[in-house]
Amino acid sequence: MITLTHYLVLSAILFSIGLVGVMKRKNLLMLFFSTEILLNAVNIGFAAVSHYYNDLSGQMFAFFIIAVAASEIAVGLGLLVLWYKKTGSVDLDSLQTMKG
Amino acid sequence: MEKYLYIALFAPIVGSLIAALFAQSPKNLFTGIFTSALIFVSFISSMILLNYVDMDKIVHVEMMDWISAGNLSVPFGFVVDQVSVIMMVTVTLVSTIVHIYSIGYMEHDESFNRFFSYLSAFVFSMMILVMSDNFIGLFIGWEGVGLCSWLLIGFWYKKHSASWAANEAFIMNRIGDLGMLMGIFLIYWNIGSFQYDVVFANIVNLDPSEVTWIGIFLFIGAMGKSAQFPLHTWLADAMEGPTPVSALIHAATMVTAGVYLIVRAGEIYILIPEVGMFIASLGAFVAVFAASMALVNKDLKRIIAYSTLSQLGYMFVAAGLGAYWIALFHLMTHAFFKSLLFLGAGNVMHAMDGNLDIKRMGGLYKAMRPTAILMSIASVALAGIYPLAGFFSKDKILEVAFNNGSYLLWGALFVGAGLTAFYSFRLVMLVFFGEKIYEKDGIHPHEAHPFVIYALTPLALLAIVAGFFEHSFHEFTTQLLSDYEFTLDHSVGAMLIFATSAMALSGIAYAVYKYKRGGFSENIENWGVYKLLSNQYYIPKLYEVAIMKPFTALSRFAWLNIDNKIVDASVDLIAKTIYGGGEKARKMQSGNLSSMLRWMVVGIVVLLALAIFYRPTV
Amino acid sequence: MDHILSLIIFFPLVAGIFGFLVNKDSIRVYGITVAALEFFLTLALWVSFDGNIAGFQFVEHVTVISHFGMSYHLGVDGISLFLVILSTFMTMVALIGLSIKKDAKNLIISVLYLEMTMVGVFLSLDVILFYLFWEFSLVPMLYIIGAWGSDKRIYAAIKFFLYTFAGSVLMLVGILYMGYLYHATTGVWSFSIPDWQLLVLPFNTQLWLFGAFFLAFAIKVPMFPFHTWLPYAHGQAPTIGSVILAAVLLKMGTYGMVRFLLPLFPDATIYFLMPIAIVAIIMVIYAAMVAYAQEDMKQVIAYSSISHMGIIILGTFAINAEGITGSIFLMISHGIVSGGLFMLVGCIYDRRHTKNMSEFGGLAISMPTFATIYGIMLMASVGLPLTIGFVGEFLSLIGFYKVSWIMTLIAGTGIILGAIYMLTLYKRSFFGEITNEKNRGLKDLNGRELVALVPLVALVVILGIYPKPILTPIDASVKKMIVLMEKKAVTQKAKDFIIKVNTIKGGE
Amino acid sequence: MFEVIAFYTFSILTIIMFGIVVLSKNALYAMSALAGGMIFIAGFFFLLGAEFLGVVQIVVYSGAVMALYAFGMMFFDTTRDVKENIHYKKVLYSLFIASAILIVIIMSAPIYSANIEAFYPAVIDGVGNIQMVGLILFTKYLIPFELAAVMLLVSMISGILLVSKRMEMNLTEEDHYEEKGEII
Repeated sequence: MITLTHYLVLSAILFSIGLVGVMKRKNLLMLFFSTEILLNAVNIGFAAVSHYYNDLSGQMFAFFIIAVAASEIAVGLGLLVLWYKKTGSVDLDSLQTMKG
Repeated sequence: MEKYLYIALFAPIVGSLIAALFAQSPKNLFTGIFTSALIFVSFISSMILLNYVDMDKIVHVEMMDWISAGNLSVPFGFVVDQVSVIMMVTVTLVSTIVHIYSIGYMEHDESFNRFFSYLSAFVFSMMILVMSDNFIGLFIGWEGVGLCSWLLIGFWYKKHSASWAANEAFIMNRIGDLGMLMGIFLIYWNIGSFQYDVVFANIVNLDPSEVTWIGIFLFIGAMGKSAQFPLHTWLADAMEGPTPVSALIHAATMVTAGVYLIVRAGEIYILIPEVGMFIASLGAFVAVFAASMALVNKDLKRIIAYSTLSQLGYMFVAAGLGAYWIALFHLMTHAFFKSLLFLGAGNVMHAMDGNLDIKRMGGLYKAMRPTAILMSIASVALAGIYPLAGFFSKDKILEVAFNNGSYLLWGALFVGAGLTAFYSFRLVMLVFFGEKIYEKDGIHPHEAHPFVIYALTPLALLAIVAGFFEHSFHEFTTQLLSDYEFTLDHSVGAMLIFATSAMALSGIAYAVYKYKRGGFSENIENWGVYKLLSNQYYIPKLYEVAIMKPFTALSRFAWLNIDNKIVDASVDLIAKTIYGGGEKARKMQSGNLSSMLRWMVVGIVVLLALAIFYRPTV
Repeated sequence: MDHILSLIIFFPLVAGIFGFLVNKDSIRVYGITVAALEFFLTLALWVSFDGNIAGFQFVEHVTVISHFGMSYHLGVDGISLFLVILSTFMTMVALIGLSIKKDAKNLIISVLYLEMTMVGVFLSLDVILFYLFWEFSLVPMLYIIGAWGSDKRIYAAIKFFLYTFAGSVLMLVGILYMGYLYHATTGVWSFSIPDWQLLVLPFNTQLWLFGAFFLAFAIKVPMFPFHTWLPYAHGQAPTIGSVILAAVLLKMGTYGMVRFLLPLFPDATIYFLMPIAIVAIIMVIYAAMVAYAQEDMKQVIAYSSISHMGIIILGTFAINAEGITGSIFLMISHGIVSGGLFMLVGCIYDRRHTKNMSEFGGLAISMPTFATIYGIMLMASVGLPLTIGFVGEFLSLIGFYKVSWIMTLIAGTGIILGAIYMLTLYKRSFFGEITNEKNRGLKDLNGRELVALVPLVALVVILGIYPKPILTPIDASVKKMIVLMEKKAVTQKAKDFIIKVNTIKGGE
Repeated sequence: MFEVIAFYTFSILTIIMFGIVVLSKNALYAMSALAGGMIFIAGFFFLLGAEFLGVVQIVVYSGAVMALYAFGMMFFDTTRDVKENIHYKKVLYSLFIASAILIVIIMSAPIYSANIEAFYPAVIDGVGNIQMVGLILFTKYLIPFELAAVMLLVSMISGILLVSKRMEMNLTEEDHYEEKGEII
């Protein structure tokens, strides 16, 4: 029998993979991918909790997360393209002008 | 009569303030005459008060409140009773003469006006000291004379030694003052008042140990002011001041304040004979100790200073053994002949162009006969030869010691009497008689102004006749002070007088005999004893090595090492650690998104760890 | 007269703002006029002050944030009255003696702001308001030291600021916790001192709160071993900064002790009394010794301030009317005397541009008036009777004598050591022949300096001879406070102690 | 039984797909793997009875988002391998491990859920999931929903503006003379 715990562990594993991506990748595009993974990992958790506790709020949050993710990508990609045009690179290390 | 009290008290300060207005202007004879006149006015008032004061007729005024806080209340109150009036008369009389003398003595000094301002201020402080009706008022005067003494010893402030001596005197006195303050505090917390009458009325109810402590602390104060061992070194150094100052402050008045304090607080000391015995023993010790140093010294003024020290020892013996009126009597007679001696020495010093080495004088009798006569009178009085003043007072002290059964004290004083006679006449012989060594230095001595000599005659007169007032003095002062009872047989008393006189006479005779024949050979200067004495038992040296130098070193150590290297450095270390931490943490803020993301993950990990593992118990 | 306290606080602020509009050449006159008016305002306060009332007078109370009990609450009693007058007086005198020409406008306006904060600290009855003024006082001082100081001024200014600031942050925590406790006990929020004084606290809480408040005050005083900012601040500050710092700002620490520690935490006060007294004694002796070792005239006086503050603390912690009254009087007298001494050092610094004693010698020959005034101030600093310095020192020591005679004796050596370093300073700089040719042609004090210094000298003598008008109001308030402490104390030990140190054994 | 098989299959597939996303050096592969992973996640949603969410997941993520990425990638040179310089590898890997362990611990920790109550029961007889979602979305979550709508609109406009020609011209006009390397 698959319990809530199974789903949550899965969600945690996926989230970890996303974190690994966030930390490891230096390509901005790849970074976007990793963020998507993070968001989706959480979405699974929400949906699972929603299912097992019989409460739709979880699904609602997952829904809004998808909306947020979509708009994030729209703006983020736009900026990325602009940056690439300006510097010819999507490497994270090129973004160091804010050095303190 | 209150009018006269105020006149006696405030005339000197008026003179001082007016003279101070001219402090920076060139010499103005007016200030000298004016201040002298005001001191004389004060003297006259004191005499009127002396006439007035009798059994019940004591003048007691409270001028105004001074300090009041909590239960404490100190007024400016003054009392003229049998003791204070004696002191007032003595002080103002000697002061008047010293003032007049100073007009002549200081005539070539550029700071003539300033001198008189200080000198009158001193008289004022001294008057407060003796007239106050409470311990705090006494303390005001006590510190006031200390200040004036500082100003006057350091009067020639351009001289390094003078300002050094002034500071030494002030600081040594402060040590005593601290003791005295402690005594005053103890009195306050046990009795709740500083007024003499209240204190003396209640002192009998106190625990004997508390009274003992009060006695000890007050005596420490007296030791500082009266330069008793071990706080005695300042007095000899204080001779750097102008000679009239030495005569007034360091012979006749200020240094005797300690004796005055013991006499005044007699009702306390009478309860604690052990402390009194200690005072007497210390006094006897100082009497011999100081006299021994006077034996070999070559400095005219220092010899007299040691002599003063020795005589103060005598007074403390009397005071310690409970013979307060005798102590006071010796204080008075001593004031007369010792100031005379000093003032005469001042004349000699002027004649010798400021040279003080008695070995470089000799044969001055021809050049300055009046001074020589005056100083001889004073020396005879000091040695205690009948019928001069010193005889009466000093013999009484010896009698007291004998009467008390303290034969050791008596023995010491007896030896001291011999020494006194010897060194006094050693001085007279070396200065006024014998070979005229000064001629080798090309000095042409001249006698002082006649008015200076005339001014000294009253002192000489008193040095001769004061002893005959013994009985009336006794009657007068014992109205207030507790009397001392002699239990000695008459014949023993006569024996003692005879023995002491013989001792003094033989001292004189030996000095005259020895110095007529050219004095001692030079090689005695190589004797160990001579060196010990001429170096003042190495005590100043000891103080320098054991106290001053370590103190300076310790202070520098405290500043350079403790303050800078430990306290401040640890503060700076905290600052540096924080600053360094910031410097390191700055690298975190590299602006690199990747590393920021990593830090974000670190944050997540830490927070999650906290959320899991830290569960506050609700 | 209803709003005289607000007027006294905010008049310098408003005048300071208008000061920006004043012409650069007339700013000095403007500053002195404002300070003088302010001083006369405080004198008017004194005249209308009723010395027989022990409680707060001229109280103003406007609720600001009623929800948290924060209010604009002012009042004056015998303890604070003379500190206020001291602040305005010393500001006025310091402005008269001001010799700085560079950016004088900014300096004078800073000094006026500083005056507002000082007066505010002493007049606030609301703790939050007190804290505000307490912290505000750092800013103008920081500016004064940092902008007009000597070579290492930035270091000194930052050290001064951070050090004292670090202490007061801890006090803020204490204030908030105390406010919370008040709310927890009574159900009402209040930050007013009279309210707090009625709150009885359990012993352990008192210990913690005492610690938090004490540290802030101890750094401000400054107590050993938190004192190292002071020599730097004094050494680097311009004369006017040193004068105000020594005369008034340090007193804020001891004032805080009297106002907060004693009445709010009586048991903790008695619990910590001995350790604090020991530190104070160390401070008296240690600072005196360090002062003796100094080469710089100003540093000597700076360290002597530390030494004297030790006596003030001893008096405060004597917990009897004599000691506390004495310590408050000593605050005032030390303010006048050390302020005067710093001004005197400023006078010689203006002439020679050095404060090093080895550069001087024989100044009494070239500058006799200067030497005389210096001598009087010095004697007051040493605590000679009939000068202002004696009264406070005497009362403080006599008060503490009841607590412990042996410690008083040790602290009393401060009197001796004080004489040693002060007289050595005087001898080195004023006595002797002129060894340095530069000292020969020095001009004696000019009119401006005399106008600034003579009132100080006059006060030193007058208040030394007749201190009663000041002592009486202080005494009334202090006695009331001691009664309060005795009532509030929760432990029997503390009650007994307070009664013990306030009684005379064999008295009638 | 079917549920168990489906869960494990989807789980393994998703993990593999996302693993490729994170580790692959080629951006194109990564994107394709991401799209695959999204679809498998939609599978979970269907398994959990959240049909609406599953549909939205496929439409939005696998459809719209991936299309966006694909368009975006046309701007970049995707044939080239992504070069990444990684510093502080030790720190990095310890962080990987620490974070992974922690997260798993949290999620597998017994979840005490006794006091969680369902306000909006997912299953009411005769009413399907999509219908329920609709009901709740337009009652309780109306304002957030509207806000999300506005947000999407804004992001769409900003996305268009950022990449559009005119905007780009303005930017390049300003920065024309700047050398590229200077910014790094």
